[in-house]
Amino acid sequence: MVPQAADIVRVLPEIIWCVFGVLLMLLQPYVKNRQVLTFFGMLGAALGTLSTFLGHMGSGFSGLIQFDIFSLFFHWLLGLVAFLVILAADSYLERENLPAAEFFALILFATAGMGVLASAQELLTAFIGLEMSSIASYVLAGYRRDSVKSSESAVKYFLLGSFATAFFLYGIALVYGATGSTNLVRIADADPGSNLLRLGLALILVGLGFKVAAAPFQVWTPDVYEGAPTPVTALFAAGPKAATFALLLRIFTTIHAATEFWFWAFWILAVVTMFVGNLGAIVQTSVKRMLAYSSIAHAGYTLVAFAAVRFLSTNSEIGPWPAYAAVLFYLLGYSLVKVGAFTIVSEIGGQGERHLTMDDFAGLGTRQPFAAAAMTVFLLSLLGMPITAGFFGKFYVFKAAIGSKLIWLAVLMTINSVIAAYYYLRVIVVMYMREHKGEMPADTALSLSPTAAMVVVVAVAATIYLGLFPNHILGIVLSQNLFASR
Amino acid sequence: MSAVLVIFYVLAGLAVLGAVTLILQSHPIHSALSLILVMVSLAGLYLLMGAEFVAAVQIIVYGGAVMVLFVFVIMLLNAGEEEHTSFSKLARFAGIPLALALAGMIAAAIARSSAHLPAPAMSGALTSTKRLSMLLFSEFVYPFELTSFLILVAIVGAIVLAQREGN
Amino acid sequence: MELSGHLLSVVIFFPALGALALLFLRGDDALWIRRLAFVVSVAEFLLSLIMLRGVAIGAHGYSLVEYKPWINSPPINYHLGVDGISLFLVILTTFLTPLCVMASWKGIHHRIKEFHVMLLLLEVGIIGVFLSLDLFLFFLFWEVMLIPMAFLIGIWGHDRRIYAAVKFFIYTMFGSAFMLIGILWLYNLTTSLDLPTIQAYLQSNPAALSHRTEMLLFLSFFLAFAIKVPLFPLHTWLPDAHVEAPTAGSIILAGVLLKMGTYGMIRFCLPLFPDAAHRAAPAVAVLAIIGIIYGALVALVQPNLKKLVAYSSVSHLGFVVLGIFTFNAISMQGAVYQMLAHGISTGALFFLTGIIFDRRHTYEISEYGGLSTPMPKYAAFFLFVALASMGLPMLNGFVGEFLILLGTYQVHWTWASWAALGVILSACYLLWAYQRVFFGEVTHTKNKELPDTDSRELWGLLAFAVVILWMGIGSPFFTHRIAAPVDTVIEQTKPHFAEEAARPAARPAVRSTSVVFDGRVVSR
Amino acid sequence: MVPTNYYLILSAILFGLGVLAFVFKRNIITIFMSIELMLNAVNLAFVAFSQARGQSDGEVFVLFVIVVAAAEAAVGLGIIILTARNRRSLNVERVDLLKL
Amino acid sequence: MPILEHLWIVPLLPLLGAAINGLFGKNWSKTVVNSVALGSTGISFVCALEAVREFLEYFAQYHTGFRKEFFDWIVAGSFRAGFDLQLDQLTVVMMLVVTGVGFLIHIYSTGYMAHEGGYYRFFSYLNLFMFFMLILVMAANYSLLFVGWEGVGLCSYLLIGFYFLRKSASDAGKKAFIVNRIGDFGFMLGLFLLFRAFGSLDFNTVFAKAATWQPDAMGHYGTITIACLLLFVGATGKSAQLPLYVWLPDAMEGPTPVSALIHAATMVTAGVYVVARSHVLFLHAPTAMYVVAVVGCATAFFAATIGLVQSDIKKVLAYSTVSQLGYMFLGCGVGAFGAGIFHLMTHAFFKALLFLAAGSVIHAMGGEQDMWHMGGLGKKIKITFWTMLFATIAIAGFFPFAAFFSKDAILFAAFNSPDGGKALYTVGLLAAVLTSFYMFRLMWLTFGGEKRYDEHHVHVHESPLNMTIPLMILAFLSLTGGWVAAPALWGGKNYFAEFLSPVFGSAEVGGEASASLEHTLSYVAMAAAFVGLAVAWRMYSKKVERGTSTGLHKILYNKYYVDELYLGAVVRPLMWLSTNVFWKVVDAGVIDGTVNGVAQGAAAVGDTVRHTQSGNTRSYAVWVIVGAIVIFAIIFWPLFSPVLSGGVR
Repeated sequence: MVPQAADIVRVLPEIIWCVFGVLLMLLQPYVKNRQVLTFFGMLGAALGTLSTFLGHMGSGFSGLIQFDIFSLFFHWLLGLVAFLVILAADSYLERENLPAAEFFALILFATAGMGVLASAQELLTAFIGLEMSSIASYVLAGYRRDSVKSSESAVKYFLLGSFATAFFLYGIALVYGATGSTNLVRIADADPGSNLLRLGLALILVGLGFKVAAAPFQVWTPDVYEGAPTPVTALFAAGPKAATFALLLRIFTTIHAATEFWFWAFWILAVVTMFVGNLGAIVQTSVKRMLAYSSIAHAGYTLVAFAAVRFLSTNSEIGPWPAYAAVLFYLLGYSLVKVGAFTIVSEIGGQGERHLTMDDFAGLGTRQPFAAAAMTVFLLSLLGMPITAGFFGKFYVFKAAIGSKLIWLAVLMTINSVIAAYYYLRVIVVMYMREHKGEMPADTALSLSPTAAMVVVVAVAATIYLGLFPNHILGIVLSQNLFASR
Repeated sequence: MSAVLVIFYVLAGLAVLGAVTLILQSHPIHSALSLILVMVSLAGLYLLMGAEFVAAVQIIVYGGAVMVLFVFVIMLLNAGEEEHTSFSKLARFAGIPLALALAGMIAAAIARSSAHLPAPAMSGALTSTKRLSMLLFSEFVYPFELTSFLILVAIVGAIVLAQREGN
Repeated sequence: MELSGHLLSVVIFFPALGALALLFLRGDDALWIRRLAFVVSVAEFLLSLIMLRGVAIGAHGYSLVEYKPWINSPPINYHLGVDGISLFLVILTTFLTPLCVMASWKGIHHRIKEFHVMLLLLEVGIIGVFLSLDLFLFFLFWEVMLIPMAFLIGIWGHDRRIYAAVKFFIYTMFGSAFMLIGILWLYNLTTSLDLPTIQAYLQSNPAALSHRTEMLLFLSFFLAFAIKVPLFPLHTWLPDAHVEAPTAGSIILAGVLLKMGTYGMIRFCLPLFPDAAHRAAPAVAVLAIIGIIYGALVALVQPNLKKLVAYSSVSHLGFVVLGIFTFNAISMQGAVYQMLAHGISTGALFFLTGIIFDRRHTYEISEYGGLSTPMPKYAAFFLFVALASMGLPMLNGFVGEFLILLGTYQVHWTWASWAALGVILSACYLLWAYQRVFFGEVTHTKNKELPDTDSRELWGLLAFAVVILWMGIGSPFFTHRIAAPVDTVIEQTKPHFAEEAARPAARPAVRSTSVVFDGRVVSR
Repeated sequence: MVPTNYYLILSAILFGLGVLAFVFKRNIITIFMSIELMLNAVNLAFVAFSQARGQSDGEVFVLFVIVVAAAEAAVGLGIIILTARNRRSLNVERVDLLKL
Repeated sequence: MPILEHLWIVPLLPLLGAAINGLFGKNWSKTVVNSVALGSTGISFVCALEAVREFLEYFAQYHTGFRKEFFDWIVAGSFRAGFDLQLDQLTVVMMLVVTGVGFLIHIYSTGYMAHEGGYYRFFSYLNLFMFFMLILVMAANYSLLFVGWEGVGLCSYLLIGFYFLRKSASDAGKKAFIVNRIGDFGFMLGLFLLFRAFGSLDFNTVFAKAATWQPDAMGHYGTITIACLLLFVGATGKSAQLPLYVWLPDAMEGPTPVSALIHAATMVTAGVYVVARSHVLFLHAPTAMYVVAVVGCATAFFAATIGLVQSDIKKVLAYSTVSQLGYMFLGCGVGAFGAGIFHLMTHAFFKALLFLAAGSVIHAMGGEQDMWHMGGLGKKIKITFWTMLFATIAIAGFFPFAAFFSKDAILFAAFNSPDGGKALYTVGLLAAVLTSFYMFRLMWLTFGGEKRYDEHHVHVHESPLNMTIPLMILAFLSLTGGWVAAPALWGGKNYFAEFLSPVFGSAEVGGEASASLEHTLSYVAMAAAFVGLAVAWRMYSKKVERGTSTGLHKILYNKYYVDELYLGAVVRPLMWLSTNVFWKVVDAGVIDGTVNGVAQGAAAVGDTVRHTQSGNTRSYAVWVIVGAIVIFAIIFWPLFSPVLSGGVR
């Protein structure tokens, strides 16, 4: 029962992230140079990510966590996101003149929490992880203390987030009551017929649905994303969402009953979410808010793959793997793109995030060719155009959906991607085909700051690479032992 | 009707009463006090079930620390009567019925499905606490350690948020 | 030759290299950008001519095949191949691109570098579409091609360019999204994305698809193609796109992009879903015929020269679709030929409209009149091309139209009779427009001093004229190469239920009125 | 002996009242209290279940929940103070700058 | 046999001339252009003659038409259209007419066009026309014939619109082309049907198969009849028969030599040629034959009536042309193909002559075309007068001039034709009366009586030699041309029919009818001509003034308002429909309306969606609750969850 060294190694990433978080806090009084802190933050993120190689597969802490390719994949994803966000935040913090150390520390803590979420195999541990990331996120959302919007987004996120958490927790309680355990594996063995279990799972779905911004739980997303400091928004769009999906997926794979209970729920959530996200995005004038809505829509697309799991796992010889692969690949591509896009937005936004409207993007193609080009790549990826990661993501989701005979879902998704084309295109049109009206605000940087540029370059490169040669990633996400057997 | 059941009803009644007054009171302080009432009565129920340690923690941490924090903040911001705006049409018309409906559903579902569970066995206090600590430091050590970081996050957050301008 | 191993890849990606090279030039160095772009596109044209050697006359199946595994799951392969049909479409593309560069020599003034980069990338996409034999690859190029085209319209277009660009993009996207579903569904049923493989599979066990499934799949592909063609009710993006696009854009758009739709029908809709194709044929034919007449009538009354040409495309492409959906060797060869012919003559027409636009910056017919006095050479070329487009014998337009109608008549005489009305109407709108633009006294003083075609334009026009004549007289050069693949397609399109339902294959030569409402007649 | 589902029903009622309070109250602090109320309801359920099953896990969970609640309280109140500082109101309905 | 083996030379030479003049002639002197144009046509005429000579040898040897395939033009599936030329008696006649008359008219043009702009253009068009016309007559299959068919149409379009600065001219050209297209529509369908029936468009194959064609169950030659009628539709377009004749009168907008060559001598006779060429088919399609006869006859009369009152000298001739073409069709229609072709030839001579003479008159009058502003020219321009008089006598049908024999043969055949022959004959005869009337009316108005023009403005002068010589040659031909087919009773011998017999074979009907009947009929015809002459003399020989046209005269003068009818009944409605229904409503309204409507609809929905995003946390909480309830509903709804119905385990 007493944890072994192996267990420790299996949670090394979380430990490293937290430790570096603490380290940053300790350094803060002495180091006045922001770059150094940035460096430390990135170092922490990187080390944590790399440390995944040390641990070998298997469950740790008497089954509380499961360290397998799946969690490894997500640790990588989260680490990468954290790394990029920290890098992107550097110039932002300077511009907004905000304390750096706490910021990076919180990001690392949040990342650690997500990591826990990704590898947790026991609901309470997951809950702790969720809370870690959430609490850190609340603070990050309100990080621009003097900004009314920022604090508002913090309040909304905090109140609604804890509200949802309560549901999640109550769900856990009921599941525990029904099965006498919170360990997924043991829950799976329990009688799936009991109403208590079903109720519990329903409540859990409410809680998690909120975190992944599935309609009608998406309500908080646009406000929080818009109010939060843009790099933080990037983190929100990529990290917690991915981690929560990871947990959902883990529950799916472990508790077969869940796929049954949740099937229609996911079907309907997916459709509603797609439509709400896309239709909402059409009418937005602020690019940042538009991207927020678009991330709702993308959550919807991901849910489509979830809906596909049930049929595949029961009726097809290959099993649900295509659906899982779709989710993983989709999240990867999506996260990278979102981070890149929000980075650009934050750079264009300028001091005090005052230039977020479409008009501010007008003529970007001539003013900042590089930024505009990169933004175009991201938008096309979100739109699901070929030779971008987004295309394959969407492709695999489609494939999963059609593979499980969800033709109607696929058709609805198609219609949505056409709607989406409209507003993504609008940004491109504005950037290249409109000239900027009025005089140029002085403080808009004539080009991206080097750090941000780095982030963008990485994101673009990754997006296109995944769009051309997805094989490597596919090799990982399609591996049959994605989830190490118990 | 056994004494235990009577006590249960009393405490349960107090808890619900507290919850209701929490809603009905218009001044935060009163709401806070009624919340304390709920917590205390819950502590009583824990005792009734034989979970002494939890009951104690409930009183100390919740009733003591957390609620004091609340009251302190209320004082700090000297929040007065809450104004009864209702800009939200949705909450105004649909909110309460829907909330009640939800509560009803949950309650009904639980009532229907948990009848078969055995009644709580009043286990000896010490043993239960012992087992508790065992679990905490063996099986659940990982979440336990995580909570420490969680608290750290909370502290950092609080500092970041509350610290005055131009630190 | 060593090259032949990767010839197709080279042909596809050479323009991309050119585009890359362009990026290294200084943006304001217009002359050299244009020269480089021109050289690259001409070189590309010559490269594509090499393919002629690779495709043996009468060869069934694909030549110069390239096959490399690309993505493991689903098994997507980099599978290229060319046959008589795609061969000439590719050459058409490579032939038109240099002319586009010429056409934009004067018309394009800002962001010249980007313009030519886009043009070359567009070429890459289009050629890729014609050469890929993997459904996924095909779809990939199909989508990729959208973006540069939308940019060409949206950045270098005219007043309502953005509306036009977005409309074009969304319209096409709508169709292709459904095609993606179709592709995946098909993959789901055949576990392959490789066209020949799927083909073989479906041929070998016709029961693979239920009638309903087959029809749905057919429609999912057909919608995408019908929008591109464009078939009658889905055509409204075309006039806007054309009117707003810069000359080069229009040339490529009308010259090649539309053909992608009809090409898709021949390559995918028919061979993969023969029964559905036959069942849908009457409806499609009706739409095509409506398109022919409707397009011509609307073209007749257009006050805007470019719009007129655009609607004429709707009419002409109607012929092509009709030819395809009669499943008759003659008409289908005619259809393919008409694709090429229309590409040339309409391309030339847009080239010509571009020339006067460069001088007067308007397409309004009322702004012109009596042009043959100031610019006789121009007038002569315009007449020549117009005649070609209205299908005068010995010019390219005639062969295709004649074969289509001839072939169609053999199977459904009423279809052919209705379609033939288009022949009259095309004369009407073209001649009337020509009269209004070129005949009579010069009405606008602005037009009095218009310079005639300069040498650059003259060379471009000559290139067009030569090809027009050649295609008009030497058609066997093309049809010999087209024949075999077309026969293959028709062979593959033989409906399965034709055998099932034992019905007299040979129908009486005359009085086959009944044929019309029954797509089941198997031609030949 | 008190049947377990009495406790559970009570917890359900309390949870429901918490939800009700969340939508009913305007004062941010009170709303936060209602969240605490919901968490308490959860705790009750946990304890009841663990007692019913004669395990102690449930009680461990309760401890965790209490800690988390405390942490949330710290941060939450910090945020509330921040908001109160930024805009002179604790009425949640007046915190609606971000919309549409 | 050099030329015969390289038959393509004959048509190609004019094409060469056209190309050279068209591409480079712009900056060349008239003489150079002349030499190119005349040279090419002249040589091609000579080659034609040589070819004929060789052909006759060939025929004597093989007793069959000469035929040679040069290259494949279209090949698709079972269809082949080759550049195949053939030579048989019929072709020979046509070829000689085309090249011969064409050459003469070229010469004439060098004088007539001397002072016109675009000289090189004119000749290049003219040569191009020669090329296509030769292709038309020498083609050995319908598809190549169609090439010539369309090509001559194009040239007539170009030449009618030669003075493109005049709107009327360009209108006329357009009209000609489009009306012809309407005919071609039928023609093409005819070809398609032939291919469907016989699997080929090659003359030999088609005719061979047709000869052995079996009537279907109802004893009809359905396919062939339909095919013939469709071909005839094409013919009516090209040869200006009812109801598609309307373009020809307007075509007079073109330069007069053009009217002479294209709209009198050659192109317009293409329809007749096609019918004659397809006689094998027509003989299998009695119905079609009858239709041809009736239409021809009707046209002959109808056009003649209009011709009575026209005041423009060329218009009169134009309607007369229409009428004469009607005769030719009548001939073919009653089976007298030989006679039809014969009339075609003679008509080529005298009608060309008439036009050229008229041209010379116009030339003399400095462009004046209204006969009411002429008169008394007889003394001024003698050569023109006399030559034109020859032509008039010829067309009127007086012995021994050309038309006397040709028209006679046709009428005779008509009289003998089994069903309704008498009626056809009578109408034809009436038309003959009218013909001689309006022709002599023309003569008197132009050359006779007082002069009705102002000396000071118009300086009447005889045309130069290069114009008058062709006139004389043609005059000679129209005097003697008839004798090649003079029936025996006039001491002649029907060489022509004999010559054509290998083509038409037994097609020639009526030959065996009694000599006496033939005699009487020809007297009747001559009488008719005299009647016309007499009336004309009575009305116009003395001093006349243009009267106010009223009643019937008015209707005739306005050509029965046919143009107005077409305009009002077809053109205008079509335009209106296209503009106000198809374009404005269907396209812009319905389709685009839907498209944009969908977009706006989406935006509207989006707007409502965003308004759920009220920014109010309480509402948000309610949304969460709603979601929770929905999920409960879903999960606990037996309908949805297979679990409840024992799906799992």
